Amino acid sequence: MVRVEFLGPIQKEPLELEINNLNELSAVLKEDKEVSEWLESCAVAVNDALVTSLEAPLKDGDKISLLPPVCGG
Amino acid sequence: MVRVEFLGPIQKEPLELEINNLNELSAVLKEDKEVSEWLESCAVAVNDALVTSLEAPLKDGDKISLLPPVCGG
Amino acid sequence: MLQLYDGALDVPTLLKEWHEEEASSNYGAYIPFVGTVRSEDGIDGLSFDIYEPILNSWFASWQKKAEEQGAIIKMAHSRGDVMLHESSYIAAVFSPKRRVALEFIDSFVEDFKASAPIWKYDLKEGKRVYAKERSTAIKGSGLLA
Amino acid sequence: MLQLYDGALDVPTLLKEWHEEEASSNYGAYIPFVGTVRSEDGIDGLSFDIYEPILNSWFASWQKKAEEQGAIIKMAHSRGDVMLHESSYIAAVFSPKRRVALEFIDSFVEDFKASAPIWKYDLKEGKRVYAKERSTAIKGSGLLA
Repeated sequence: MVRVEFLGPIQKEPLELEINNLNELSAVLKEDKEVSEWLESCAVAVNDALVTSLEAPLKDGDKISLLPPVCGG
Repeated sequence: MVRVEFLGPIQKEPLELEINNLNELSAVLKEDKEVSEWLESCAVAVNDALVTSLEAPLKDGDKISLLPPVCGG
Repeated sequence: MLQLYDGALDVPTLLKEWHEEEASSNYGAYIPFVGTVRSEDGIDGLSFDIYEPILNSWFASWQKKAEEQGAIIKMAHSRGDVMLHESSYIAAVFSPKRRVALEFIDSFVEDFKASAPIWKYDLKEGKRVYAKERSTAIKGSGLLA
Repeated sequence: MLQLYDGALDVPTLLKEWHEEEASSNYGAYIPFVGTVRSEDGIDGLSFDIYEPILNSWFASWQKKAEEQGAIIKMAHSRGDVMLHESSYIAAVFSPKRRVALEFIDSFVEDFKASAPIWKYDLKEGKRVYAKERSTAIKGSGLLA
């Protein structure tokens, strides 16, 4: 089971999912109307480290975060 | 009569000279052992405006300043 | 050093404290950057969300870069609401050398704008509206699309 | 605004006063540059001579450049002796825009170093020694050589 959190302006409660990698997460979120429009502009972190590949395996207890476009300052 | 002032580290009292342009000043200062070594590295101002030509005429009462290398801050 | 505050920053106090902290560290240059909420588009202020775990690791990577150049960085940012003419952001670099300090504050502030996990909202007529048009997708975004 | 002081600058007070002066001017970015005397080569401090008439006109030309970009600049500098870890120089830019402010403080400080009619001396064993090696000939120098 992994936990998926949506940060900043994405108004969505966290999900708990049984998935093995980010490819599977992509498939799930593309079907989710609240989130699908955000995917193009979101960065992804696994356990608070930004990732650049869909292939890294996920393990039980991992935390995945979706980060929409930022504007600090 | 013009007045020539030596700024910053040039340890020299002002001069009062009867000259008509900066070419004449150059000739005078090249003969002055206290100043001649500074000429290569000095900028020149007439009445507190930096000048880039020797030709501009000088008039009675003008103030000429020699500015050696700077280091503010 | 990274400091987060609820609401507006106390600019004079932070600038003073940071200056005092490094008063005998033998740095020749201290350059703070202070960001203040401007009145435009009829906003009453701005509001900020911060995701601290990733902000902390982003900041730590810049601290390391600074250290490699003999410099240090400090940063403060607001959480929640910051009204017009109040300040929400201060970044500062201390360095032995002027050129290092001038270049570092520039690249640090620009990467902050592009990468720090902070989200900005306009406060307008009692609502909190995501500043989508002024926001920047983090490098590598779109992985799941 | 250009302010000259005998001896070291009161950094926190100046940074605070300048911030307050522009608190409601609607500038989004405030970047001060603070220059502090470093301990090196066994000096006890630095000492400065300033030629004010030309410093004033140099500063006025930069104020005009700032104005053309919707920005303003402020500067303070010491006359006479400034000891180790004391500050002798503060320059600051206020601008509506971050990029303008970051680029302006850089070019202003660099031109200050190259052009402002200020002479620096090391204070060493009770003597005042012209910092010749660290000084820069003003553009156009050598006219009389």
